[in-house]
Amino acid sequence: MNPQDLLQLFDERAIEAVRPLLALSAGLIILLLSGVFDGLKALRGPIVVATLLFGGWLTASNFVTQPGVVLDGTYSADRAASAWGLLFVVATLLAWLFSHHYYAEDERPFQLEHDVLMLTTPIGMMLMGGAQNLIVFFVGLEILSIPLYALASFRRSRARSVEAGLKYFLLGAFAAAFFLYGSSLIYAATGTVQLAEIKAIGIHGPLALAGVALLMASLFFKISVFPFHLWVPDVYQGSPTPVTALMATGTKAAAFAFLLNAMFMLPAKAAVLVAVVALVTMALGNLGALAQTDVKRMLAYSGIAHAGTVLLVVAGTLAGDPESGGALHAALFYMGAYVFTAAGAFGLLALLERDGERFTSLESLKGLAHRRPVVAAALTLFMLSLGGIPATGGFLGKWMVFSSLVRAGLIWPAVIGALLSVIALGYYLRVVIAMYMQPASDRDAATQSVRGASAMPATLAAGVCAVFVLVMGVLPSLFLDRLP
Amino acid sequence: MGGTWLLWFVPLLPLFGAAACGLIHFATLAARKHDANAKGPSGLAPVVACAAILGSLLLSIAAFKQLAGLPADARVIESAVWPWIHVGSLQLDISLVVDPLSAVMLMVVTGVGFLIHVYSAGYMKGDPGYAKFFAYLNLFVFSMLMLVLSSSLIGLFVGWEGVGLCSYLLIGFWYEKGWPAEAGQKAFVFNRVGDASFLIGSFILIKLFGTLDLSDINAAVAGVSADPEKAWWLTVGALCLFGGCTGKSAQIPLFTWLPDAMAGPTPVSALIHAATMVTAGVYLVVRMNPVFAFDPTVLTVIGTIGALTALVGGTSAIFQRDIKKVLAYSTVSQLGYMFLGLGSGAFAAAIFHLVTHAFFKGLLFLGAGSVIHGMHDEQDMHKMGGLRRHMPKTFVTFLAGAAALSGLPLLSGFFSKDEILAHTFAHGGFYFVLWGIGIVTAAVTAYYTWRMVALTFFGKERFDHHHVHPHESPALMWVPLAVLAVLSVFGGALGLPPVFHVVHVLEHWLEPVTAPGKALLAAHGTHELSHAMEWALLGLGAAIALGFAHFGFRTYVKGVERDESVQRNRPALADFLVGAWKIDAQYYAKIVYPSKLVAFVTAVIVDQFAIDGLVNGAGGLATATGNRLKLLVDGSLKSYALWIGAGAVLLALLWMFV
Amino acid sequence: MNVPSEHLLFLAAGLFAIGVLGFLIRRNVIIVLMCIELMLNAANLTFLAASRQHSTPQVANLDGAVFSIFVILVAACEAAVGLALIIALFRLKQTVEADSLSEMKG
Amino acid sequence: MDQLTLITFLPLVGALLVLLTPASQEKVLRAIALVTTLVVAVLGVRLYLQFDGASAALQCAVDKPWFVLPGSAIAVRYKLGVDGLSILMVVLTAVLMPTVILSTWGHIHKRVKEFMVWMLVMQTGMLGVFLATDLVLFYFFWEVSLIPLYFMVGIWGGERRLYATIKFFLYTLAGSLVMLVAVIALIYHFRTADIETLCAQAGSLELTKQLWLFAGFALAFSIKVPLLPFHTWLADAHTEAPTSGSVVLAGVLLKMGTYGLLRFGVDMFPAASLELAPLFMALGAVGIVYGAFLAMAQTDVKRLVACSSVSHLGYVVLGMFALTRAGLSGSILQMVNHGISTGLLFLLIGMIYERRHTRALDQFGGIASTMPIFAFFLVFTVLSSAALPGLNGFVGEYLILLGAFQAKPLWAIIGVLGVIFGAVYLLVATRRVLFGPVTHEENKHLEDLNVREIGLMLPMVVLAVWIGFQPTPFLDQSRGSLDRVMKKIELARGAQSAALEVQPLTTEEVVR
Repeated sequence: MNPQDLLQLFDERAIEAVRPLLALSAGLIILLLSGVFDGLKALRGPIVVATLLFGGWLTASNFVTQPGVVLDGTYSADRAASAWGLLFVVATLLAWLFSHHYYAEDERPFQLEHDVLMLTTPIGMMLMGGAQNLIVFFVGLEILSIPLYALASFRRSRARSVEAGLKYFLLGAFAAAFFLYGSSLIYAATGTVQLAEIKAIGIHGPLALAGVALLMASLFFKISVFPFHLWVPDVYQGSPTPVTALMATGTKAAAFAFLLNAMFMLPAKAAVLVAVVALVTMALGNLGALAQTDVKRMLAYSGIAHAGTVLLVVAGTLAGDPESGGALHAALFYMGAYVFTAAGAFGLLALLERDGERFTSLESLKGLAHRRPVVAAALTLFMLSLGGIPATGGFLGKWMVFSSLVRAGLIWPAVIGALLSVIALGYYLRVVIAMYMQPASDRDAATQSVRGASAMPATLAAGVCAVFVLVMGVLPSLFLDRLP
Repeated sequence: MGGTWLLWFVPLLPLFGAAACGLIHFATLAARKHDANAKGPSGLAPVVACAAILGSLLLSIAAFKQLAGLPADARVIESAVWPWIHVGSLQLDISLVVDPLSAVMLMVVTGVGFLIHVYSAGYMKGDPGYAKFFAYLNLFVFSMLMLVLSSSLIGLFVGWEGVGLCSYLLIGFWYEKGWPAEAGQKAFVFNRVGDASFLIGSFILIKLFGTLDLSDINAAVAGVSADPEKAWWLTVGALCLFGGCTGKSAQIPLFTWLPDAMAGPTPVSALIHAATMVTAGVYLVVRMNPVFAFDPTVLTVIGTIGALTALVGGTSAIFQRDIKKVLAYSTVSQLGYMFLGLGSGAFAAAIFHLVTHAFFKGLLFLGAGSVIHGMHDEQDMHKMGGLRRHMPKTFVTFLAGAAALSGLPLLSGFFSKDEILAHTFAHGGFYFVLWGIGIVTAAVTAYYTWRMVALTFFGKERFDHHHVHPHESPALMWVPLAVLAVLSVFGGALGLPPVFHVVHVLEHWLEPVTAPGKALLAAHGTHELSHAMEWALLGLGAAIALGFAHFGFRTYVKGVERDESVQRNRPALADFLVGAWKIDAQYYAKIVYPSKLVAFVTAVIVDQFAIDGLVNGAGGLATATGNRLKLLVDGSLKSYALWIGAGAVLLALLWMFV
Repeated sequence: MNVPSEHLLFLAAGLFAIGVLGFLIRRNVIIVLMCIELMLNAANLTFLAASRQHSTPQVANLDGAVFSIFVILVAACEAAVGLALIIALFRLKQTVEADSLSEMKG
Repeated sequence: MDQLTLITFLPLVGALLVLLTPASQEKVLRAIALVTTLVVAVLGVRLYLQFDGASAALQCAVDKPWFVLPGSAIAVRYKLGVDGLSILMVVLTAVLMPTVILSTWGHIHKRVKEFMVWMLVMQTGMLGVFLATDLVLFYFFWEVSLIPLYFMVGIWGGERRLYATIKFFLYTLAGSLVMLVAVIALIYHFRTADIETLCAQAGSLELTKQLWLFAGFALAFSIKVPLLPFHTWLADAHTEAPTSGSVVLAGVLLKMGTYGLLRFGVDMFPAASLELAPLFMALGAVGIVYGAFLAMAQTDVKRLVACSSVSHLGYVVLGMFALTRAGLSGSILQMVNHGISTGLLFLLIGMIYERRHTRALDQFGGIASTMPIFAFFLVFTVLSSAALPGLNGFVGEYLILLGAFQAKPLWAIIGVLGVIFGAVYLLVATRRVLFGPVTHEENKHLEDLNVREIGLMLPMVVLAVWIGFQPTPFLDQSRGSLDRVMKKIELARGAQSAALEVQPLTTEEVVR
């Protein structure tokens, strides 16, 4: 590999494809440098926003120009990958806005480190989204996960945060090891790590199958699907809420992006198995959430259920969904709606949670409609969207997932899935009931919420989420026409 | 007056009257809001009400005259048609028609109705709901006129349920006392049971003839005999319609509401439960005589039920202590006679008895009302006696009515009842049994009628003189009594038996209406009576009437010893008869209480426990499994990792081997 | 003579199994961290064995080797972050028991 | 701005106006709500007068692009239209609302602003359901119209309001989610979401597929109607809802179920509905008697009226699935009649509740002597509800029972039993409330209905008498559409009987 090959590798198209990653990395470095000189500390916020917006703009332009598969087939920047990329940038931006002024005094000096870590995650996600090569995916996976391990335990003074961080780290590493060993077995069987080539050679023999199984296990871990989902409630509840928002939206989307690319590895007859796993995940997620009293932990369980719902799309494709891009459209729109809804919901929780853990229990939400009518209304909208009620993005997402199932002929899984989301509404409504229909306990009624400038970015982000959720529900053509 | 809207004014005048009285009532209520016992305009109500009925009466007389002028076969006056329900091919319209039958009914309803309105003006004076009473009374006459005049079954049904409603409102007029409201409700429910069967009958007629227009149906009946399946439906339809009649005219299964209906004011009993509403069933059968005459078994059923009702009604009246209860059971009995007449195909005779019954029963009720009025609302005959000296006018008119009711010779009751018995006898075969029952009931009727007269007007004055000072009723009340007395005595002229070689006025008059039914019956054999047999029957009837009347009068003229002795040594019999053969008690035991139990079972066991249990169970199951699943997430790192490892191995195995 | 790749693959599988069992059994978090390293190295071994197996004298299939370099790189980062977390845990709970990480449940 | 979009979204505009005014000025809030509903009522009446009953086509149709489903390129459009099947319900929704808003003066005193917002949003949802002629738009309004009532019962309801509102919401939602799968299957099979084309083509499906799709739709609508086994939510929802909420729930929301059965059951899948007609007639007829017995055993007067709704809607279903001309037009008219009579009953119960703050039957007695005007209205409404000829209830019930008799005499006879039991429980309740001596001290000095209360009931009383005396103009509004539906049913019946005769041909048929 001499320099000429290197230059030849990085031809004009490759540069264009990789530009967003480069932009984000540059921004990251500038952010790091800003930490060195005291004078530049104030610039922290604007740098983060600028980097993310610029990165987002570049991804959007890739969406239009479609550079396609570059760098010797290892990374693609086609419309799908760019769309996912856009989603990752948005998820990170929302999470960052909600983390603004979220931390108490003892963590505030480390705010810069927090932003640096948070800014690296979109790079990892984009790599995962566009990866056409196992190595690229693995690198992306680690670039995403390692900062999240650190972010999860960011509030060192709280035992829960450290516990969440460590749990996430250990199990994450464990799963990453599974991924590695799986891909090594696949490599042993097929001799290549390029997805395209693996596809050409096909998955035959016990070695390859075992490899795919391990690989899928780690992906299912990341998506938090049935046997691998147990870590989610503890980690989501323990880590700081903006980080949870990022985890719930960003990581899931990235894992799904890759799963859709790697779906060819699954044998067709696995469709029923995947459908069963998906339905069991939905059931466990919804039923588990029903038993929760803490809203944040409940939203964690609901995240598991939504992961199950999106997995149904994979089952649909395996069962032979006639529509070519069916799975991609459904997953992309569903995750799009889910990103705005979940980020919004977690964001509002973060907003309410200013002073300690007390605010995320259902008990403390009682009578919120009187104290904070706008926040209550937005949270109700998010709950309805999570439940999939029309006039919200969630409904159309659910519609497209079920239609991919129905087109593939899996009628009964669709009906069971539909009925499971009735259970989901059982606990989403509980939040609405607490806010609107139950009187506030006197202790909560007394506390005055934190007003003032510091809450401005968070309310802005929540507002953006609410608008997007509504627009995706009422005027979906803006998004549907642009799906790849 | 044909085809014009004028005929509509016959029923509409009472409707406007009712509306006016309603407004007057609300005006009095408003006036009474400021000053508690203000009279307000309620005095105006009787005038408006009586004027409305009088207008209707005059129009009816005009219609009657115009009808009489028309040739025999074309005696029909039709009114403009009100298009009611038009759905696809089905046309259900309401239009009024005056033909000989409805003309007769018209005269009875408006005539007797007017007299009763005048009487009520006096009887109800001073009652807080004075105007409301006249509003209901007028509304009743409107409904009855709709029932009698309407040319289609659907219009008839409007009147049919309308009278049921008014009887509910009027029985429960003094609702503050509580039990009249229950009596009213009982009456309405019994009527509703009958109406349900009536509805099914109307559906069958639509199924067979596609229309509910009575004249079309009567004409089309002949064509049904060809198709056996249609014939079966027509029989079932006729029986269903008759089911409706039993509800309205208080026949065997559905008659127990009539005695309780005495809870209403007496003019109500006179008008509704003697003269008009209860005769609706008879009118319906005569109006649709071809439908009923088509299958002889239907007439047999009608006849049997009529006879049995007569027997039960008559025997139940014997030991009643309440004067109005005696008359109520007597009405049930006399209605049984009318249906017996219909059963034996004597449509004209049934109508004849209906008319005469309206006269003398109306008279008796009003007389009883005047007695009660005089005795300050005392209705128990054991606390009366010797009133003939205090109320001479009421006494004389009451006597005429009682004589007519008991069938003393030459009076209206005698001729109408015996004509029915003659026709039943002529029918022969099974009808002999019915004739026997009829004769026994005639005897019983005479007995209880003169028992009543004796206990009320003769014998020792058994009331406490300090509180009760019986006095004669005002002119407003005894004048109608006098008019009705005259009609009861000379009413017989309407239908003298053929033996007298004088034309039977009513039979001749109703010929065009009853002809189709008679023709169908003739197909199953005609029944003629020789003159000798007729004289024998007339003699027998007169003898029984006179004998038992004397027997009844003699035993009770001295006082109530006979009642007390029966009460003492034969209490079971007395109780059995007073309770109308315990039929009502059976209804409560067999139907009312079990239905309450079923209601309880459905509401608590089936609904709350079973179905709702399932629903709540599903919810509970979800939360329960949720709680159990929660334990799966036990917080320990090890178990999570175990699940991950096991999951990966599971996936691998499944893919390799499935 | 060089060792046939099947043997290497079995060795790696054994190593991986030991790593997984160690993760599940051992109570000390540091030992658990080491077990993860063990699993990663098992993957490395498989990669290299496969790389050797698939490369022919003329064309060298070096994908495996490149992958193992990245694995080593990532293992290092993970170890760094992992140890930092363990120190934070120790500062809070004065213990490195894995079972102490069960404050949140249900 | 075309007529139907205006009438559907005007309430939403009113809701926004209410949102903008500060919560303190209750008078202004109520005024805005009342004015908006009055304008919508006027528009509704204008629509009714313009409507040509003879034509079966969708009138004043609106058709604008909304969004395109990716991949299969199925165009989901914003389509509104009204035809014979929905005109009466649209007008009832429009006309009923001012009365409902006016009735809130009496019983809604806290959080008035939110209540008015939810009430207006609900009206948009309801009108949308009846007017939507695009399947996705219909489903959109169908679920959105659930939310306002959920809040109304939950916030302004009685003691067990939370239990009642969760139960009602999840129960109805479960049904509509199963329907979602059927909707998706139907749309992707025929590649279109337009109800009119679906109605035309759905008949072509083979029978088992039609039965499954029909079952999916019918489940959601049977829960909403509510048909017999799915009715347990209704009593709780009614008892705990505020008066105006109950009136709207009984008056319009339940009819969305029967309208759905008509549009998506009988009209869309004639063959399947023919196949399942006996079952639905049985459920309807048994529902009538079951509802009557339920009502007899109630001690809470509002729960009693709720159970009577189960009985009344049993009639509608009985008539509809008789699949005869009389049955169908009777069931459409009965939807309106039930809205009027039960709406009035709930208003009256609300008025007595505002005075006595109790709904237990044994707390009343002798009210007629202290409140004669109230007594008059209650007796009038009971008679309209017990189908007295001359009032609105009778026309609907007579046609339904006649239609049912022409199809299956057995179920018609059981239905006629309902006439008796209906009279029994209504009269017993009236007697226990109105008649008899005044036993309770509080009942002695209750002040009678004031002008507002009488005023808000007058339009419905006039409507009841008008439908009672002259039902034909109301029946004729659905003449065109019903003839179309009947033709489809006759076609299906022909096909069904042809299918039955598939056995070996008899000799003379061969010869011929």
